[in-house]
Amino acid sequence: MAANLLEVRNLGTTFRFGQAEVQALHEVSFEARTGRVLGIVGESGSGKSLTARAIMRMLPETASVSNGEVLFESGNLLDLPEARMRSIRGSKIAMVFQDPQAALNPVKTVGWQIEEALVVHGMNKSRARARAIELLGQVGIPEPDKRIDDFPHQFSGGMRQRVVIAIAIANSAKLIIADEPTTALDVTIQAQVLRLLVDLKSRLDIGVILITHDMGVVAEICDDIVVMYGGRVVERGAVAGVFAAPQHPYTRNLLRSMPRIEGVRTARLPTIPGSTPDLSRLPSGCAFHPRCQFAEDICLREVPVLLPMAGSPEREAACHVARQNAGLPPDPDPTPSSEPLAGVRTSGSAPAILEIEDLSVTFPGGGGWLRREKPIVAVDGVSLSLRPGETLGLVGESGCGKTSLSRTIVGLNRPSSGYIRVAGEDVTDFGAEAAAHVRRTVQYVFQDPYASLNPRLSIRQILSEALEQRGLPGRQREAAARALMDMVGLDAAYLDRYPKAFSGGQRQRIGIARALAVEPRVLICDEPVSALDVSIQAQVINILADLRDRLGLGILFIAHDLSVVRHLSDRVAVMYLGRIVEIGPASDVYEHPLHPYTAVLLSSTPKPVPDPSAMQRKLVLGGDMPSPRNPPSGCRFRTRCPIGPLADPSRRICIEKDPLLVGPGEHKSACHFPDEAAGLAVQSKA
Amino acid sequence: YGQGAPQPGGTLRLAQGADAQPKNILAGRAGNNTWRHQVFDALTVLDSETGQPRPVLATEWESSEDGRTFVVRIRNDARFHTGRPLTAEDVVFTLEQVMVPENASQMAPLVRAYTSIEATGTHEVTITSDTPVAPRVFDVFQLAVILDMDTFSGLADGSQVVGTGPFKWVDWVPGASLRLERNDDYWAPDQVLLDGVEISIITDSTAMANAMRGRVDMVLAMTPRDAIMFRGNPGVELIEGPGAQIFPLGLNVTAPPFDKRELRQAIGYAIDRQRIIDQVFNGVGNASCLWWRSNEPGTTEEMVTHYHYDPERARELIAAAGAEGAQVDLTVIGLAPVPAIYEIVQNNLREVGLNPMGQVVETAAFDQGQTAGDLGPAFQQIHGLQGFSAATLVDALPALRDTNPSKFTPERYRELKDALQSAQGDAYAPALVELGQFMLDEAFSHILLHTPPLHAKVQQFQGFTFNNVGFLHLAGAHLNG
Amino acid sequence: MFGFLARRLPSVVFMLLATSVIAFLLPRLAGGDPAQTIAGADATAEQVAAIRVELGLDQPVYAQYGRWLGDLLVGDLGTSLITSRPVGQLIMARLGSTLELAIAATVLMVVLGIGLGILAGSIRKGAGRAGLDGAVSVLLATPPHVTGLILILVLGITFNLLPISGEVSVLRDPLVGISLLIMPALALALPQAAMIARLIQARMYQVRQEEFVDLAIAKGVPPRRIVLSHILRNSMGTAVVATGIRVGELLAGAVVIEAIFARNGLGLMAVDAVSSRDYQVVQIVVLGAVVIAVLVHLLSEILLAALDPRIRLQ
Amino acid sequence: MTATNPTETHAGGRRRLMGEGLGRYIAALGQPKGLIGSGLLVLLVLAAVFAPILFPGGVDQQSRDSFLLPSLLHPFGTDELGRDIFVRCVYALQVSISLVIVAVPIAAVLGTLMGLSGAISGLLGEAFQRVFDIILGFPSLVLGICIVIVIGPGWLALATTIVVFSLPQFGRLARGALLSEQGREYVLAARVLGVSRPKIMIRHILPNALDPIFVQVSLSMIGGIFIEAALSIVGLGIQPPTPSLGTLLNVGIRYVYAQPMYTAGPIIMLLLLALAFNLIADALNAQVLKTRGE
Ligand SMILES: Nc1ncnc2c1ncn2[C@@H]1O[C@H](COP(=O)(O)OP(=O)(O)OP(=O)(O)O)[C@@H](O)[C@H]1O
Ligand SMILES: Nc1ncnc2c1ncn2[C@@H]1O[C@H](COP(=O)(O)OP(=O)(O)OP(=O)(O)O)[C@@H](O)[C@H]1O
Ligand SMILES: [Mg+2]
Ligand SMILES: [Mg+2]
Repeated sequence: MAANLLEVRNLGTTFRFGQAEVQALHEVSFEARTGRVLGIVGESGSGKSLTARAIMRMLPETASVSNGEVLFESGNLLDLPEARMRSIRGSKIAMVFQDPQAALNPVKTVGWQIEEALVVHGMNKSRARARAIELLGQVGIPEPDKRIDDFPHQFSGGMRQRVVIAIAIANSAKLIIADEPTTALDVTIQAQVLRLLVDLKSRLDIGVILITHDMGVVAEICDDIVVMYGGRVVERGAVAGVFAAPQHPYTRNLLRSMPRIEGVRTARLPTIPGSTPDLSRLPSGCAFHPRCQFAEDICLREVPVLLPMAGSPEREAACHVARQNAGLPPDPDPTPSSEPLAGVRTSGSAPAILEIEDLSVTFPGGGGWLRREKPIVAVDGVSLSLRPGETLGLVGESGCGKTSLSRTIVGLNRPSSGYIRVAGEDVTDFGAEAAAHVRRTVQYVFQDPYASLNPRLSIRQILSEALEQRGLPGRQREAAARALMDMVGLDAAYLDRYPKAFSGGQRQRIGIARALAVEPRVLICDEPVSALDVSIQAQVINILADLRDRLGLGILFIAHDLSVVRHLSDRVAVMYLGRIVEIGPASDVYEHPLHPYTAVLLSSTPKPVPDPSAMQRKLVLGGDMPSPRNPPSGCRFRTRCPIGPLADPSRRICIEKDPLLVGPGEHKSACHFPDEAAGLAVQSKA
Repeated sequence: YGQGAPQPGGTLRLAQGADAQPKNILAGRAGNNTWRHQVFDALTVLDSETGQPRPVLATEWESSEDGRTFVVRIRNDARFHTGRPLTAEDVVFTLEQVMVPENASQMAPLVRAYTSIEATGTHEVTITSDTPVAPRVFDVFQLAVILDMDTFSGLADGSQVVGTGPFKWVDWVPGASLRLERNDDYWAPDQVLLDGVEISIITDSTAMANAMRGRVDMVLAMTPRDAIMFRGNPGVELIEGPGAQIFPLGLNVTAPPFDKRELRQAIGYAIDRQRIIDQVFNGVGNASCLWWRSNEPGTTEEMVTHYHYDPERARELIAAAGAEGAQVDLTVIGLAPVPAIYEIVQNNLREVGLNPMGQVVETAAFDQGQTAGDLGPAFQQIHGLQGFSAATLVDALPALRDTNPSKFTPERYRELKDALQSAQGDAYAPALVELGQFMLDEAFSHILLHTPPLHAKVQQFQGFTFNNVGFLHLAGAHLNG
Repeated sequence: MFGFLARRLPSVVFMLLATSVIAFLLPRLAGGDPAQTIAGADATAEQVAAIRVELGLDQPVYAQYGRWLGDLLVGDLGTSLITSRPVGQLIMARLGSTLELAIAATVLMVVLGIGLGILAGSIRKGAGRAGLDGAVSVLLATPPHVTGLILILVLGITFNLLPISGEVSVLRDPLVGISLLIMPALALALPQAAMIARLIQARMYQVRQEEFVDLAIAKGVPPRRIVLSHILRNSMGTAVVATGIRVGELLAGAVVIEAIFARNGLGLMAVDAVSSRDYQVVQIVVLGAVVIAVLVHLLSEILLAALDPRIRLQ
Repeated sequence: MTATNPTETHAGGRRRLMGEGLGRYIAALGQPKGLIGSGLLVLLVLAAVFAPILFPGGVDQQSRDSFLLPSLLHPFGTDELGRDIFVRCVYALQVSISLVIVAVPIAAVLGTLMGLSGAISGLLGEAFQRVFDIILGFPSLVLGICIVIVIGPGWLALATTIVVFSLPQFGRLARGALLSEQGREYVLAARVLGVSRPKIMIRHILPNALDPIFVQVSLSMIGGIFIEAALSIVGLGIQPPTPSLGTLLNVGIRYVYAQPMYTAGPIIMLLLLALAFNLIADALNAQVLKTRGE
């Protein structure tokens, strides 16, 4: 086992709000080792970033370290004078931030920014430039000598993150702390960046601390894991061990509540009740006790200490129950994987409730009077249909047109061509009558639970506005509102509260209740869970599934997370650059993808199953999605396709001919070489 | 100091508040007083001490027995700045221009009354009239400086300002400055001692006074308030010049409430003139209720102080007119210091039980109303021209002329004016007294006070004169007193 | 850069045209017939009519506008009906005074504004910060004329340090000229400088929150360099645009400041011209003020484009 | 609150919708800053309104005592006509306050409507934006001069100037709020539900647009007060002898040597007014930040 590169001991930090002090981190301890990736996981607000910043001594002004030490190269970083610390930052310990859009100075060239990292640590200008070019090449930027004088906005998100990584490795740092480096990126780009990190780690022999909330990412690239909850480390150990037998109920629940892209689909996702606590109002004792199915008296009173587990000294957990029982008791709930999904619920013959034919959505290009930009074709000739009680999943990378398509259906955008039929009625023109028809039939659940409820209105007002649209007389609305609350599993006593009193998951349920108020037959859910923490995500997914089954709703479920889509959908459509490239029954699409893009998406999606070789087998796409302003000719995917003209220049057909969406039976794909695409998927799984 | 012979040289720096108006050179305008007699020559000017005409371009003049024919002979060695010699034709031209309404000369009524103006020789002009020409003709001569007929059109925009005077008009930045240069060809070369004159136009009175601190040699027509700062300053001399301003309060006699004479008279008694002098003019000024200088022949102390502050009397008269609480709509010219005077007037009128409602009107609009003789029931004006003879003033002052805004036009008024204007010698004084008594009694235009202009100058600046209307003469002036 | 201009130009041209229409209409809206003004009170109807024809006032309004605009474009600013002098000449005569004031004030505004802004944006703690914030807030709320009067009361009257009114060209007598220029220029500059300072300060705080500043810290960049290369560099755009926007207000402030400090500049000329109904002059001054404001604004945007690669390359 | 009687609580909810909005502003004025600001403002307004009762001598009580130094009897001393400068300053408040109290709300309502008009017709909204651009192109005093030329100097011209000058400030704010609110998901949700445009406007957009507008009202009042002063100082505003803070300054500055209080007095009043409105704006702003940053 490699030596400890960095040791965090009993780290505690506090925030000062005026007079009040809030302890945000408590007794955080862990160590990072050379040549290994340490994953720090935990839900939003659990203190991951704060820990990273405390190590770097870059805490916000209102925060300070209250106790503990950070040992690095046989010294305590927290004791160093600022000037010494500055010489360590960027040269011995480097950091990579979450948002590649914001992490680069927009008015300086990327070269300048890499050089700066070198110059401030004593390198001269001309050598710095040569090194910067070398670094750009090292992180996989093509033609680094040309791109070095470009500005950040001329780079795509993934490339920017590569530049940030180049800065991090510029001075051969021994430790890189990456704070959610891929959260803002699409799965395809995420795979690129993660692979780069792993490559660099082994090539440069450095230690990496990777902060993430995605257990899949941890499983794929981390060697060790630290699980944080409420500002504390609740469990840590080697990834394989923790995943196989978590010793803290939180870890276990977290793992179970993740929808899986592979394996058996279950009817309901196991959930963690309640919501993540606010650090300023932590529950007494074990912070997790209100959500824990094993909670005992002691959990309410005493804070559990992180201690090695009997039998596996490399493992530590902070749980009274696990300690007392020498391991976590078996789950009282029935094992979810034992109950397979009840098959497809729809009779294939029921008439479609929603039909879209050859729909295109165009946004004007903008620009001044003298210079007009080309229009953006966000959706280009899409045809879909949805039957009652059926869930159609729609997946695709950011910007591919999912939202544009779904908003057009409810009349928030105007189609530029094509047809929309709702319950057999053509509503494309969205005249007064058609609009009323759509609104009675189709409702929408928005992505951002914080933005989709007016903070000025109480829940009662929000629901009764919707009920009023249904035409319900005032006196009946109260009862209806209570029924709706009940339907989404919320206490009717909350009706008089304002949105700010609710957590994200609860808000999302209110959003669903509002949509259901008009008793629609179709629900369009635009990434309804992507803003939520994993434990909450499961609650919302379950409610959607319940409602669908109870009310016979047709659901158009949009997401970029393939696992979530798979869990809920009967059929899946994959979208790329405004087009549907593959569509079919969920199991067919996931198991036998007929389009290389689908295969890549599937392969890129991290799976919460530790597998040291997974990273090597992944299909990783080169490049980024082209702009919808100037889509490529022929097949739109050809500029990134692993089997297209990039791999085999003789495939002119991909450049010249636009593939049609065709296929055997219901499963169709738009690829000139569907068989090869299928082979691709098999290859990546093997 | 100043005992040796004055040395030539140096540029005189003046500051004045109003801009030059070459277009209105024939009219009495404050902005022209400083330079009119430097660029132009008059035929004669009235001496400020004696009030008697002094020859300038005129060499001699004579009146016929009945005074109706007047012959003036002019110099033959005067040249315009263009080099052209002055002739009688130029004099005739100038007098004709006086009559042109656009030129706005206050002397226009006098000149229009002449039956003929003719050049009776290359250097002789003969004027005939139905009434005696002299002595009022000297008022005309003083204001009607002799213009160059060739370049007359250039006066309109100041592009060409040509006279026969001791200084040439060189450069004018409207609203900012005016520069004059010595005229080496002046007919009296020894009179031109200064190299040039620079006039700064400083509209802000305090700034003007400040300029006295080393930036200018003389400030003309400063406000008494600003003059205070020079009291007791040995380097600066304060002069009360001739050419006072008068402030008429006019009343429209044709419409209620001022169709009642008692009420009009009451106004005269209601106003505290001394307080106006003290508070608005810092004590500079005199409380005469006459429209002309108090040293005009025949003027008595009773006439000067006819209306004095007597609120009791005013109230009685108001009661007699049955006008208690009457509203007095006053139109006030928006030209300092008239609005300030109005504030005291308003206060005084309120004290005697009237209800004054004043409206301050911009100068341009007020002038229009004044020209049209339409300023409403009551109005506060500001007039200059003090120093001209009463006979001239009664037709020259807008407040008094036949088309006055008081609409005061009884036969007897014209008759008394005519009698004054044709009175010769000793007949003048009684005629003036009779007219004055009549005007005071009718109370259609109350003069509130006379204020002399206050000038400040540095000690070294000597040798200049003012004529009796208050225009500056720099012939003979020098900077080394 | 061309693209940027092409995008901005139409709105600038629109703005200028709209202003010219307003300026053109001003004398007409004010009532009063210019022909009557020229002809004088005693003129006959025929005289007035003849002048109308001469001035082109008998033509339809749009034709008059076209002619007026055409004349403007070739540099003929018209003739003052009151002084009978070409407006161009009148303006040239006063330009120097206002130019001195405007230049002094702009320099002060930029120096003080950016200086204060950087200071306020850099000092983040303690009494200095509170003091600066307070000072900026007070200056911000106090317009030039009030600032000017307070300066007069304090520097002129109480301490008798500076002359309170009048003017002398700096070129003629630098010492007196500058002593007379200090207070009016300060009065004009201070409120606008405070505005700029506040914007820069806010922008600097905002930039400080950006992740790239964190990245720079994580790179080990020393604080001074962070402020200069990262925070300031990204705040300059705001400074430039703020300055561009404020110049117009600054110039307009000259109207009152010139009156208060008795400077014979364009502002005072405009006020006098309004009083004497010399609308031909007002018209041009109004148009000029707006044209300058719009052009300076455009200039600042061009500068901004030069500073910000994202705009530059679009 | 326990919901026992459905209809009653529902009505209660609706009342709160209004009450909550106003209550927030009133609460803001209860904060220390707001309290001082509104207290000061009330004091000044009361003084102006009751000036005839407080100073029965009236605004024009003259005496022979010119330029008395400040004393207990005459806090700001006397002017050239022996009038009490303090009394005149208090009377002058009437003009300033009446101007902004009439003009700013008009501008606020008009401007807000113009700004929100984009919700009804995109073209109309654009057109008003262009109008605002033009107005904003005019520096405030230049605008004032133009309006004085057309209307003639006086209260009306000043009020018009303040309205025109403030219009774009409100219009821009309202439009900004409209544009940002229009894209908000809760507005989209209401649209998807079929809630009518006017209802969306009133229920969702307006309440959120109102916060910055209330703050701006205070700030525009300061602007208006200073515009009066500026135009009156150069003689294009209120015409003497009506005392306004500007006209007092117009005369006062001429006597600055003889009576500095003649200039300082009106300035003190101006600054007090500005301070009051500034504190109120600050307090409202804090309130806005508080509800925004939930
Ligand atoms: N500047 C700040 N001021 C006050 N509280 C803060 C600040 N930054 C973070 N916090 C609080 O500290 C806690 C931990 O924050 P931290 O950013 O470390 O969470 P995290 O685990 O990184 O979450 P996420 O996944 O959302 O990034 C949170 O409850 C947050 O509210
Ligand atoms: N109102 C709009 N005006 C102009 N372009 C738009 C507009 N809305 C979306 N677009 C563009 O249309 C394309 C598709 O956007 P859309 O929001 O539909 O993507 P998406 O698949 O929902 O992405 P995400 O996963 O990020 O939500 C993008 O390039 C986007 O920039
Ligand atoms: Mg974080
Ligand atoms: Mg989307």
